[in-house]
Amino acid sequence: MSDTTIEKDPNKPVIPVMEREKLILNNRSYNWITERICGILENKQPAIWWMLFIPSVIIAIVGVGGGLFYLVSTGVGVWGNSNRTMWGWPIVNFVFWIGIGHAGTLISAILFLTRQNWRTSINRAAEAMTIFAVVCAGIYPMFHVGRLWMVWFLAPIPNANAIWQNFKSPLLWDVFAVSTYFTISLIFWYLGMVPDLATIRDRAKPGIRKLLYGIFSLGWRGGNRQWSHYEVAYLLLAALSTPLVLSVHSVVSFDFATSVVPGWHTTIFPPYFVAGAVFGGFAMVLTIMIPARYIYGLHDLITMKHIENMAKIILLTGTIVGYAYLMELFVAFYSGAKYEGAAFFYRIAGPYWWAYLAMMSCNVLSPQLFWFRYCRENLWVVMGVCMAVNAGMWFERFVIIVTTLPRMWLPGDWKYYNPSWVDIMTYVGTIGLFLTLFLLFLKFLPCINIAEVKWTLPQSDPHHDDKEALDDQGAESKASYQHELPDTSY
Amino acid sequence: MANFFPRWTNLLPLKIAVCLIFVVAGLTAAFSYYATPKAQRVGYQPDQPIDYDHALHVDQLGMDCRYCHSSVDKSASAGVPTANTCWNCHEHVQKGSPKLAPLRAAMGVDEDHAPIEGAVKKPIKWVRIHKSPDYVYFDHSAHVNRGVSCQSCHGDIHKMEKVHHDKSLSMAFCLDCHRAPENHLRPLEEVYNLDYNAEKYLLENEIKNEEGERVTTQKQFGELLKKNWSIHPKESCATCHR
Amino acid sequence: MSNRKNNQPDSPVNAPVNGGSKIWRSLGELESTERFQDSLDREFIDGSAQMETEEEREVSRRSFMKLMGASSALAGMGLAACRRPESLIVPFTDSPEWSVPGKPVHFASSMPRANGAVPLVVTTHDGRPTKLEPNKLFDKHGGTDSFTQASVLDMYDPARSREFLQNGETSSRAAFEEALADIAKPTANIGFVFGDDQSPTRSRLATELQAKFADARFFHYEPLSGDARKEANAAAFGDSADVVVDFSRAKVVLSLDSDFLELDQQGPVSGFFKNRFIEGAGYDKKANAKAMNRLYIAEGGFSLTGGMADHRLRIAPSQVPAIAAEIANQLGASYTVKGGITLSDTEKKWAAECAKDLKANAGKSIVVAGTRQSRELQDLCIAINSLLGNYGKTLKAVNTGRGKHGNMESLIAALNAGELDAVVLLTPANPVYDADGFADAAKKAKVIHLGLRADATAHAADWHVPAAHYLESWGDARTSDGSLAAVQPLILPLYNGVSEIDLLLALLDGKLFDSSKEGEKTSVSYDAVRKTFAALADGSDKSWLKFLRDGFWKASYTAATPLNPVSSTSITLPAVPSLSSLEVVFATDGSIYDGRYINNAWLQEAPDPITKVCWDNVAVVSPKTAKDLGVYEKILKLQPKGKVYGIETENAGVGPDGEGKDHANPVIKVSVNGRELEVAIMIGFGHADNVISIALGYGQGFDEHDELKRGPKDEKNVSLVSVNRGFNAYALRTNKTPYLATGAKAESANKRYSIAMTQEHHAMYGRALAREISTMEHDHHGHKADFAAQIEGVKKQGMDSHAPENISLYKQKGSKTWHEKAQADKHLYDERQQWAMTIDLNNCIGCNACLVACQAENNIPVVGKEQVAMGREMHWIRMDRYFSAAEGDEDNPEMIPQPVACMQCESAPCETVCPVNATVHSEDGLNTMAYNRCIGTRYCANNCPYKARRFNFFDYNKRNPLIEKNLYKGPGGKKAIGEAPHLQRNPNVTVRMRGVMEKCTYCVQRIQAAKVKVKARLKNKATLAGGSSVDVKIADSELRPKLDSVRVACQDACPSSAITFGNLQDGDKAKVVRSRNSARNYELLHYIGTLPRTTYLARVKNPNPNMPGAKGIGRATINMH
Amino acid sequence: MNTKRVYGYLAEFKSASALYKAAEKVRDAGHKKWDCYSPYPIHGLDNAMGMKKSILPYLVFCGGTLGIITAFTLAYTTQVVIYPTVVQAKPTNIFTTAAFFPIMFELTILFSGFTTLFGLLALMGLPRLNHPLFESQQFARCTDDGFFIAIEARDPQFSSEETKTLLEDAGGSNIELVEEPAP
Repeated sequence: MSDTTIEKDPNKPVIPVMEREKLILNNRSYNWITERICGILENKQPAIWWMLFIPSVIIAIVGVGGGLFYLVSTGVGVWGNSNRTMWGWPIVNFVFWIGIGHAGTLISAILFLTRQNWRTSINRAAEAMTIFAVVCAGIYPMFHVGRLWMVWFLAPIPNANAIWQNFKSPLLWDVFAVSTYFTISLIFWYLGMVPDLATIRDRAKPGIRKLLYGIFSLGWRGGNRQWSHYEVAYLLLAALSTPLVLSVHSVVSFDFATSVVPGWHTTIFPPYFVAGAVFGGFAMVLTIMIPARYIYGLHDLITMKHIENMAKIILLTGTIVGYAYLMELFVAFYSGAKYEGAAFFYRIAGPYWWAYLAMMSCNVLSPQLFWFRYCRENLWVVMGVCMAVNAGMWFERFVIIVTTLPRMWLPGDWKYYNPSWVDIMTYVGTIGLFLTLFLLFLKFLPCINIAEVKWTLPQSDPHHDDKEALDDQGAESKASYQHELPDTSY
Repeated sequence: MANFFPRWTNLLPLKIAVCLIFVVAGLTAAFSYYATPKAQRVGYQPDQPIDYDHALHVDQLGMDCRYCHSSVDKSASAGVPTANTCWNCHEHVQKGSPKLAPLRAAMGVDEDHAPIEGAVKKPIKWVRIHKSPDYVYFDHSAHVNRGVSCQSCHGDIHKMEKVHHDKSLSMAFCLDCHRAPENHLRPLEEVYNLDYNAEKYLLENEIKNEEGERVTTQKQFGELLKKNWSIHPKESCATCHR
Repeated sequence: MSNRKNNQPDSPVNAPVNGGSKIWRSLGELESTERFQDSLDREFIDGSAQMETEEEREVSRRSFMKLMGASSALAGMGLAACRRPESLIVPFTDSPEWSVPGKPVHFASSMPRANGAVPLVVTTHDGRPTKLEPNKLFDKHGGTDSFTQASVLDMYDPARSREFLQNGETSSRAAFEEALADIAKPTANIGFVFGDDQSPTRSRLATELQAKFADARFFHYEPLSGDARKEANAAAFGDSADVVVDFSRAKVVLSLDSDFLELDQQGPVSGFFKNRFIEGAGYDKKANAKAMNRLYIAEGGFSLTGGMADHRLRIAPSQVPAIAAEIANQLGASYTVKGGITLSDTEKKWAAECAKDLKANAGKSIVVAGTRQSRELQDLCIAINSLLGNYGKTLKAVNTGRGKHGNMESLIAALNAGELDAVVLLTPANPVYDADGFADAAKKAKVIHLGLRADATAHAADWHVPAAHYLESWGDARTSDGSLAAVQPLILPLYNGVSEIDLLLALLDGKLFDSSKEGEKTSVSYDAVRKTFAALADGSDKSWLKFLRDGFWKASYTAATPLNPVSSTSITLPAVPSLSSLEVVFATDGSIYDGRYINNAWLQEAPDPITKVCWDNVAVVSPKTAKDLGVYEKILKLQPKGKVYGIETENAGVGPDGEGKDHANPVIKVSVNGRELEVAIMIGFGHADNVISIALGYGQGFDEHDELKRGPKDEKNVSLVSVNRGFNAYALRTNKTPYLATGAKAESANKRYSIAMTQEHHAMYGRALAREISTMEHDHHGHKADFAAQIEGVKKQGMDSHAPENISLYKQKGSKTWHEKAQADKHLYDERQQWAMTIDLNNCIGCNACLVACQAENNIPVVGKEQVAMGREMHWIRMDRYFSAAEGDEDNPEMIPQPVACMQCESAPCETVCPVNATVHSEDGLNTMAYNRCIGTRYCANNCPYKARRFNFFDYNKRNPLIEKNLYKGPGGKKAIGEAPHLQRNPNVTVRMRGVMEKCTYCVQRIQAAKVKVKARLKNKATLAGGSSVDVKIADSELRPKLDSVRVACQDACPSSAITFGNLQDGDKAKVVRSRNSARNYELLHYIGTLPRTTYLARVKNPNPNMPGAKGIGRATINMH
Repeated sequence: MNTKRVYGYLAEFKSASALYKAAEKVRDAGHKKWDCYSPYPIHGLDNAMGMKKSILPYLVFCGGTLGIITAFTLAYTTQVVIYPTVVQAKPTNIFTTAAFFPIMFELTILFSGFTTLFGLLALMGLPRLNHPLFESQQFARCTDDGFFIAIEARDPQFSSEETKTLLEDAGGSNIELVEEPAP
């Protein structure tokens, strides 16, 4: 079936209405969308894909594979940690990746609940990013322990020793939170993909592709009796994920907030971590989506509107984070607790002042550019800021962990911390791993939610044709579900 | 176009799911049984250089545990008899028995117990049966001196012609007793009496508890002893791990 | 495997004096039939047969390892494997005396030392000596220092000398015996060089030797012996006279550059510390400032004694006599000082007031001079003391009866003059390395060297004889007060070494005793020692047994009659050191003494008490001098200030030397006595200007890995432990300048040398951690506080002055915040025992005795320099020490040590965060650590405010951390399994594997042992009662360990009885409870509310109000809030 | 020879609106066993088809409840009943429950999530890889841009003629009788 463009009747009176910005430009047809998105994984990948993929794989294997093998065979000592700084880079990276892993589910879930329809173009990629980020994150706490082979002690399974876990430990909460988060995100992501997998299946020639996509699309038929359940399920998952997202990073923050360490022991941590996570997550989404958009020519699907909205969220969350930073300082000063004050003093002025400076400028200052429409619309600026934020979020964790531990309570044990080359190698390795997984995702899975994007097209409205009678550009461009739902897109 | 997947594939997922459930359940069951000390240790019955017969010595000849395991009530380790402990009797008993060749070698004597010139005494190498891990510090004296019998952990040694590992001796095993010692406590005089039977003992000697009613079962008896001897077994790590 | 004899000592401490043993032995000796001899000789090897597995064979180089008749004996040889291999139990054929499988046996022995033997109680497990404790029978308050504690490791040192060496080449025992035969001709001129320790048997043999070898000459030499003092004493009190100091009687002590509390001991120090307790040694009196003695010191660089001092005068050591003279003059003498310093008014006042104080306490005072200080000072010291009439009261001049021996100078002279055919070196020193000029002179005679280490001398000598460690050999010694001390072997010589007495006997009767040969009697030196004892004490078996059992025999030197101390009344001093002519002080090293302990990994890793440097020595200079030398641009401040975004503020930034693994100090080139040395330099707070103190003993050999490319050089003289360690200050030292050399030059060498420190920040930064008060009234902006008020104020120093009381939501029974409403299960709280510890900072001097004792007791691994630099040292006790400058002069800071170990918090932050319940609270108030449950998340350590937890980042116990980069080779690294030090392990403590957390456990193994012991009381009671045990009732109170009977390792070792440990349930009867009730008692970081069970008692300074700067003393923390 | 089994009629509609109207017609015609197929969920089609609301939410609620109970039981029994341990002087009784909340929450979510997944699959009758509709050539486009209505032969109202005309009247184009090979 061809393009459904609406030819107008010249005798009809024109009622002038403000043109409403469209989510999908140029009145694309269903088929165009299908072609465009499936094309990405049906056609050969552009050279740039290989140019990114091959190095990523190598880095991942050497960094993660090699690094961890050396670590396990030799001992945690190959990392830079010491009796003074028991948690160094590994936990910094863990929190960093977990943070990144928050945008995806958040975009899908919260924006879905709040009927932000612009999410449809980006949520799939964002969710994928979540999964991969959590995979990277999970590596650290796991390999960070001294006796990897005893890690099963963390699982509450009956044993001959008749001894159990300590359910009061934030670390155990963390184990549960992160694994739950990973599972739910995976389910959410996969369910969302089923109809699209079916699309690919139906386009595929009989063969291995058809077999695999066939299996993973579970025999989806797109009947309304499936759709109605499907939508309820999706709504439920969204409703479950939203508090989950908030909880997970709160629990991660408990690792610090429930301790007695000066500079960690603060009630502001949960909200501040969550905001930070959203902040960093969105930045990461943009950092990977902007190039993807360019490479695969998705300009009509991922419009400036999307990018601008995300820029606004970054601005908002960035400001929240900035507020948290300042609030910490104020509380430390106001509490009059010498040790608390000192902890923050050493963050700002101690041996790691540069980290604090980097954090502040990247996380608090750089997003302020987004006050200006120009900066929100100039992709180079957006890209730049997002890069800065990514770095800044890493530094935030560095500041929290590495600058606090070497200057804690007793000056007698103060000692500078340096990461080892293995630390660095492993971190770079996880970046490689992340890219590898994401590139594979682009190659084999629909990176944009086909069904939902079609859903946002004007003609998807069942009453679309009726309204052809009164020729109302505004109305027609605005699908009926948008009449009925609370309109909060701007 | 025809269906890509044949019709039988429709039930396949279900079948796979069911199989998985069974496999996983089976593996868990197998692991949780075979990977426990119970399955690993109980029944371990190695050959000894001299097939020493506890049944004979203890049950028939009525020797006391402490004759050979002399440090059981003094030290953490019960101690394995030195060769000359055996020699005390076997210098005269069972002279020249082939079974005792290792003992004679240890004492550096020949068949008719004449010392061999310049013989190097070869100690008897017993094979260890009960062994707690290196990080477990079990103290025999602490237990036997508080009314816990050898039997509680080693089983009916006195009936064993060839000793085997009788109880699991897993941490859970220890905890069971530490949590409910009353099931094992017995009068100090009876600790080394492996034929002891609580009910029988209580029939023979009349024992009353605070309330003045007669104690008849091990449990009540244990409770009484626990109270009299103020026994509070510990469950904290440092009790056994240092 | 060769047969060997039972060389167990006769009678253990924990045996009855006239025990059955006596009979058993005498019976045996009576009918010394072949059979009996066999059993006596052979049972041990029999027991030991062959090793079972490759590993076990490695584990024990020697048979005795298999002496364990017991199952538990192998425990602690590494964490368990999950599936056990078939293991064997090999009992003795005949069970040896005293041995109850799994029970340690304690024997009394003693360690011969130059400043008097240290009576010890040695713990042996299955024939392996594992731990040394002070012999409390001899001195109730006595302790041991780190050297003594660590000496047990020396015995197991795998690098110990095992071979006879001829001209540095491996030779054989037989060859040596031949050589000995033709050296030891009666006509030969043989020179015997002894150490400074006193051994009656040796003295007796010396006379016999004199008789045999008419021309034999005797010398004594130790590099730090200090001939000046000996000469001065000889001049004053006659030959071989010495002065024993008795601090217990002294109210005022003046130390003239003497570290008499640690490295320069001149008498038992327990007396001094007894007078430091202001509430009495038992904390049973009311705090009374009068009860406290007062310590003045004039010294160059900080010493531990200087840290204790109430008044410390910072002055170049060469100028100390000036002060002494001033004081003497104040006391009525008339000395004129030529050259040297002109005392400033403050210094004059200092001397005057000090003199006044001394005078006021005439007869109750002591003046001690640094052993190696100049003759002038020694004479001055004697003069002052006699002016004060201290001799016969606080000072005892005694005749040690050593006889007139030559010293190194005369030895070298004799050698050069060719008066000696042979020299027998029996001194623990290493003269080729540490005596200037000996190496060349020695070429002129045959040199026989007896030593534990194959060191420079061993390789240079014609013959080197591997020595037996004192724990392996029979001998005797004299304590500082002249009592006889027994030296008993706890084990056969590991490497078949020869004891000093064995060698002397060999020279006498030409037959060298071989402990490994069959059919010999126990030991020839045994007889020799007994003979001596019979002569000195009495010959009866009873007293001999008592001697061996107690480890000492009370006796004393004969008092020496004071000749009239004539001495020149005019003193000439070298010029005051200046930048152009610096003063170099050859300091005694806090870790390896004079270099003899350089192979001892424990001592090497123990941080220097003052500089906190491990594994190296450094040249210490004052901040000002450092700047003047152009090494640092600006003076390194004690509490550095830094610019924070333009604002100048106090800031513990990273110093110019870097921190952690980057820490590298600048290297300077020192030239003096026409020699040069490149040495790393370090800022020493409170150090005299233009003075460079360099500790002796390091730099004995280097290999290709050396950081400064000094190697390979003398590689064969050193072991893995001692290679590439520090800088050899002996190179600068001559016999003329044994202690300090003036006129030195120094310039930057534009190099850096990496330094591993356990503490890199030296100030408290306004945190009232190690608290201090003063007996003197405190006046702070008009707020007056007398002593009593200050004591009351201890708990309110620092944050605690305004932080509100911490109210915990949760309340645990027994905790301060407990109330009956909160239900805690019975099994979580023990009515019988609740353990606690107090550390009295008023007595703690910050030596490393506790630290090393803990290492010995708890199988703590050594990690090596690199790891220490990274902050991965494993010591369970972190010996923090803080400098605090009184307002105004940063140049004269005070030094306050603070040992920090696990505090066993009642509300321990580490516990709640462990996800696997590996560290939970025990019912008796311990914060237990189950190594086998730990997975190593390290969260606990993060959450520990005291940073008292240590993590096994590598398999320090399996992989030898001292081999270059070995730890980082993983499975490829060299294993250390079965190296001799593993035999020192305490079988009652798990040896931790890689990846688990560890920390102080209050020596839980000792606590458990005590608990088990009391469990036997039920049986005893039942037995006594007769009848059925059922009717026996035993109360909780009866099952409580005996009052103060549980003593932890650090407490036992502490020479100043600063550590008190005990059971809170004992109430006031327990010393620990009384000390906790002292007003000086405070909790470290009280305001977090961790309720630590280990608490500190604030330090009290006892300044003389009239002294200059007295106001500022004892004020380290008092104004903090 | 292979007999074929009739599945039903499949008709295509040109747009969502068309499908919507057609659905209403079919519903009014009283058909039961039929369904509308579209590449994306069409809003309001449930009413147009006269379907009931999904029961999934109730299942998920049960799942969640099970989760929270599991978590609490696990934590409480192990920490208070079986092996109470004192950590940081915290109580070993019911008052310690506060510390269990995070895990109780997480398990609630986890269990709900799983119930959603498996509940959904059950309700949708998936996975089902083989379906008669896949026999139809044109049906493949339903996941792209096709809108279809299929009325099954099992439907009581089904009759080869009327159904066909019904679909034609509803505006269905290229109407096809879908058959599958008999088993």
